[in-house]
Amino acid sequence: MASSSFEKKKYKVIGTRPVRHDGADKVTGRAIYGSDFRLTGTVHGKILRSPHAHARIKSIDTSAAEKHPGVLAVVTSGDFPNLKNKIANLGEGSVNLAHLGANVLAHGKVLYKGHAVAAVAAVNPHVAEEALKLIQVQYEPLKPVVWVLDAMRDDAPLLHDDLRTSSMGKKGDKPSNISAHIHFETGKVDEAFAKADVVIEREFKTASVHQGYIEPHVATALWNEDGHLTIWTSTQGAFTARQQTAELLQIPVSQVTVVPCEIGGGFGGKIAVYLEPVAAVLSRKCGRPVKMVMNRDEVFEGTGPTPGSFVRVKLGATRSGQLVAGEAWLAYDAGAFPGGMIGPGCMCVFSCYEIPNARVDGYDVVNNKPKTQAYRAPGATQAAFACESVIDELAEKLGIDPIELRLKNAAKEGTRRVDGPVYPRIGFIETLQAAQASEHWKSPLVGPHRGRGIASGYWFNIGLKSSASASVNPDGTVSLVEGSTDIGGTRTSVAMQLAETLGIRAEDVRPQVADTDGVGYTDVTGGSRVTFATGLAAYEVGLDIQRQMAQRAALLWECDPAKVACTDGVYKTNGKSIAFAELAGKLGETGGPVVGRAAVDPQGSSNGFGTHIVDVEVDPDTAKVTILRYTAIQDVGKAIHPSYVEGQMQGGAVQGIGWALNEEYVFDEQGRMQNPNYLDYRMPTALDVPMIDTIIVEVFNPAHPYGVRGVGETPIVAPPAAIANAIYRASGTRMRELPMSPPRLWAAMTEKKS
Amino acid sequence: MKDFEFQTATTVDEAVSLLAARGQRARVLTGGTDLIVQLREGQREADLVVDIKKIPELMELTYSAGAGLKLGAAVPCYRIYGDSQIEAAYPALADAARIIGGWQIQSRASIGGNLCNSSPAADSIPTLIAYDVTCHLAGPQGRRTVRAAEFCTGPGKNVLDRGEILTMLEFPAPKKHASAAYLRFIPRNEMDIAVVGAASWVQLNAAGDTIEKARVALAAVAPTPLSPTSVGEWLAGKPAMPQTFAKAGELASQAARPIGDKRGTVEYRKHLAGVLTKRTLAIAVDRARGVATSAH
Amino acid sequence: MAKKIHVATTINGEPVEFLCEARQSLLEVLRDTLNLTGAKEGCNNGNCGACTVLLDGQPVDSCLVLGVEVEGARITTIEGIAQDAHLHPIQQCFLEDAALQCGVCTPGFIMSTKALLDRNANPSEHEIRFQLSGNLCRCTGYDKIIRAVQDSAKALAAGGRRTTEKTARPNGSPAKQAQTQPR
Amino acid sequence: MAKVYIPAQWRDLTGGTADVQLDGHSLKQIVAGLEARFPGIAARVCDDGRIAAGLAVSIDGAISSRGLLAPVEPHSEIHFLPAIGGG
Repeated sequence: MASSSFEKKKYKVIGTRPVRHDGADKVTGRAIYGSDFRLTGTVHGKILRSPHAHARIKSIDTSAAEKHPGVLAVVTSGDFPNLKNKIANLGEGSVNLAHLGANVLAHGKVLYKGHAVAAVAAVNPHVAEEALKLIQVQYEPLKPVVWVLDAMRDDAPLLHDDLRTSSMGKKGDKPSNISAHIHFETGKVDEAFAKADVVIEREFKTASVHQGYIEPHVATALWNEDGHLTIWTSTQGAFTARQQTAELLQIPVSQVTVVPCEIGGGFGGKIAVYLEPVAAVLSRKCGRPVKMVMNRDEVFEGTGPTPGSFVRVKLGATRSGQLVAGEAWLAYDAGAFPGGMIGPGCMCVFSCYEIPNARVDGYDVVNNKPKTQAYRAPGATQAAFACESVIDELAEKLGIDPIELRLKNAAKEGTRRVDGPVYPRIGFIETLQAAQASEHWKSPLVGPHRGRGIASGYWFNIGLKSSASASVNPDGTVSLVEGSTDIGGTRTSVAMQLAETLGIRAEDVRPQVADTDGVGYTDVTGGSRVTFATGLAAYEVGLDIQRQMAQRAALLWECDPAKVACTDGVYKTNGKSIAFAELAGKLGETGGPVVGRAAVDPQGSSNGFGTHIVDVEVDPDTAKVTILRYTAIQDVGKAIHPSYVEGQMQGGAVQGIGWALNEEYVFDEQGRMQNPNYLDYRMPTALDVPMIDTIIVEVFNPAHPYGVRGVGETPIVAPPAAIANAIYRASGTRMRELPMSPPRLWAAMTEKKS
Repeated sequence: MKDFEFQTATTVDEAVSLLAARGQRARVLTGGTDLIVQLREGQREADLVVDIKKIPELMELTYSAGAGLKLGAAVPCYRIYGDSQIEAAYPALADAARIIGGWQIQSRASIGGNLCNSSPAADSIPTLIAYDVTCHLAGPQGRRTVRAAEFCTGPGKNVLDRGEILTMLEFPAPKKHASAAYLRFIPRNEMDIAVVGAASWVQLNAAGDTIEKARVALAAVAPTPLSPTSVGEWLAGKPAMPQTFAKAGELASQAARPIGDKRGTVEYRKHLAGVLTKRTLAIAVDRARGVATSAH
Repeated sequence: MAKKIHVATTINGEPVEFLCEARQSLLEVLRDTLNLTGAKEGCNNGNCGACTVLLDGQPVDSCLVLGVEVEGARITTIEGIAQDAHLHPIQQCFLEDAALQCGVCTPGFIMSTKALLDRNANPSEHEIRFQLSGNLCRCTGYDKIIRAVQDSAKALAAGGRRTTEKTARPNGSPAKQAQTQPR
Repeated sequence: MAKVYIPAQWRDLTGGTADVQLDGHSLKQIVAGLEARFPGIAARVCDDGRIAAGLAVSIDGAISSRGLLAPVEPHSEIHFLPAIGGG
């Protein structure tokens, strides 16, 4: 698809920094986010949540709530179809519908504190909350299990009686909390370790962390009198929201329209449905539009954190620093239902390196936490924290510069991954070289209690399905309709690719995100895929329009369309030429509207590598870590809109800083989260971070016409390891547990002293 | 949240009679930054909320070098650090006022409200104790005063009787060669609850080399803000130098009797009480010597 | 059902009257009663700043103000910032500096920025970070927001016009872009 | 012939064989070939006539979304992997 001429081409639009098309609406407060949307007659829904982390529901009595003045409907799981263990393919991953349904409203058992049990619709949210207090639920509390290794024990309380361990499709013979075991093995691992000059084996733990998007989950549903269901929601993927809702309600997808409103952040956490099906059933019951908005504590307790983990990594190397053997053992929280992030965790743990002999074992473990969800490079950060810490220790032990050690073993084109496949052209080495050449790395770090750390990270970056169409307006502009909800400026990065293809200005494309009836199927905004895959669709839309426009020019000139060439938006033949805009004005007389369309499904991943450098200072008295300087380096293939590429790198880095230093779910002995608010779940504020420098590396991706690789997820992978490595150099203490919060670091520093 | 009746009082007597009539079912609203959250989250319930911000006496902020500072109970924090005279005279008060929540919180929250909420971790209370502030109360039985150190009686509990409100905080006039500082430890740099807080007030001799008198007060190391008199007594007569501050820190650490919770372990909190006592003493001494020192 | 109270106030320079229950926050009133949905609810307990509005010129979390409290007050919301069909220089700088991704925290940040620059025309980076620490952003890592505030200060100093020079990178180095030729 | 890598956890069915060469123009044909050689293996790959949930198939380094209809070239390299999602 890609020709080498694109690689060297000078672009007119790509690489520039136009103002985003939705910008004015977003700085004036006019943009309509999920909670800003309101239909006449809207009533408000609220959810009753479990106070227990693990309990059997003996009975639910909603009669008093139903009689409360102002209440219009009450629902429990009994109002939903009884879903069997049916697997629904949601494009990016699949889901067991019985589990999804039981997560939306508990069936028989509650599996985490905050698990939804019943819902009420009332004239306003306050009345709905009053009614929740009137619902009588009798629970039989059961022993909860929270820590992943505890949940794996033979004597652990079982969350699901029917869950058996699947080993790549082979089922275990007894019920277990371990829902899956993954195993990769390549080469002769034990022999290689025996021959290695240096072997380092370490254990790592990470706490549950939340995606932390500022906009809580929200949905408004209207089950119309004609039986059609429309849902206005804040989602990363309107089509997957539609499919999940339809499957849970056992109605055809065509009976559901999902309208994606502007979305206030997602990071992987707004793919699964929570409120949509509940609002729908409430609406069906009361005949009114029902709007549901979560409170912040509901977001923390009822929606997906990303897995807490236990990881053991063992690496063997020669004296000269050649990695010869690797072994990793990973156990990740799945949360209340199976299907966590262990797969990518296992595939990413050694993804930066060429290790000829390696073994990876991974376990997906259910425990009494909210069902885990994707969070920016899901599963990779936990794994990289472990591997990149051991690499750093190895470099120190061997007396080799940490970048040199990485360069010596770096994955490159042709490297066979531990899970089997071989890398195509990738840019990991280039990020290491850029790090080495950076002003940050070259400048000395002075002062006591300070240290510099470095780490690398990898994420796949996926393709998947995207659709787009565009129509040419008579004034020479183009209206683009796409299906990717815009979380961080992708309307513009997609529109720019159409503009570049057509040879018009970015401002002359009007991009619009359509609902599920307005555009072809498009997978979620996730997996760092929108600028890559929806961008590819926009490119193909551009080619389609260009072909049609050439035909129109040929009609005007009465020549063969094949003789019409187009460069930079000017159509030419035999000395005659016409610009795109002028030609657009003649569509009416040359056959009517021109509409381009494309649907794409690029296969494979585009492989994003990043390397981060961080300087820290550790207060020797309080063990508080200050980030002094930070540089994020990443191969993005091609930066379509560099400002938003930098923004992704900066935002991901700061999320990683939060994960590294302070963010965590704190559970009490009953498995209840102690800190479900922004005060005690400590995401970084502006005062907690410095400016984040970025170095964009561009190694052309041959699988995309403009070389795009995607950018969003990779930047969160390296920070915890980079910061742990910096803390070690600043304080002499190696931290192997996240977050490296002051009490935890202080305890480790104190233990080391004594 | 449950609905409630709302009244705006314009005189102290009106507020007192409204509150006295309803007892525990009535709540005072000043900045609302604690109360509204507590009502919304069901930690407290109220049938009546009385806004006392429209009572002129409670919004009074007057300072003179001779008479000291009169801080009305409902004066929002931003007015304190926004007044350079007050900031210069009571730097530890400004230290605390500047870090109670973010700016949006400081636009509303008052030091009086922070005191009446009586959280063991409250940022302003150690400062009030260190400055030996007098709290003026008004109730159905008339007016009375209480020293800041005696105001809190337990987590969320204080000496206020039914119908009684705090009207004003009276700060003694600043003395020559004396100053104070407040520091708290939090994992982030802002928007956080103190893991431990410490305020130190020192009176130096004219030469500025000896501590004549000192008071240290700690937050989040006991059920109420703690004022270990042992530390202050030990400091009297000691040379104003780092070794002294470090030793005082050790004493503060010993006096602290914290619990372990989501914000910190017992050991860590005791340790921090020492670190912050040491650091606030150093800043207070610098300030008493006339060296401008920022606590942030 | 709860009794409603009449409140007269001024919003974005215009007199406004509304009815609300005592328990309703100013944020609820703005959004649900007055349809001013620019202020966002992020946490509803004063920890994120997405609902920041100016109350008599001071930035407040409107989720922690009762609707009944604003009798006689002057309120400015994000909807009242742009003048005469032109974006306010702060809005313009946020746009041009790509200081927003999802945009849900943006109205709050712009309001806090306005309050800051109204008081301090030339704040340091530390002052900006300190004064904006009551506003959480999860997308941007704050870098471009801080630069947008710095650029806003310059623009306001230049009489509201955007200055051509964008805020320099730290250490005076321009934004780096390493080009690597494909093999 | 395409080279098919057998995941370690399926080698109980292949007597330890880690890779095999098979003819086939589609994944469906490859799976049929696998089943003919190693009875029982198709049940690990497929569920209800589709690629099993939680499983992904990589053909020449790219995860395919085309399920059993995915085209296979004469020298393709095929891996069975855990499915991935993204944030």
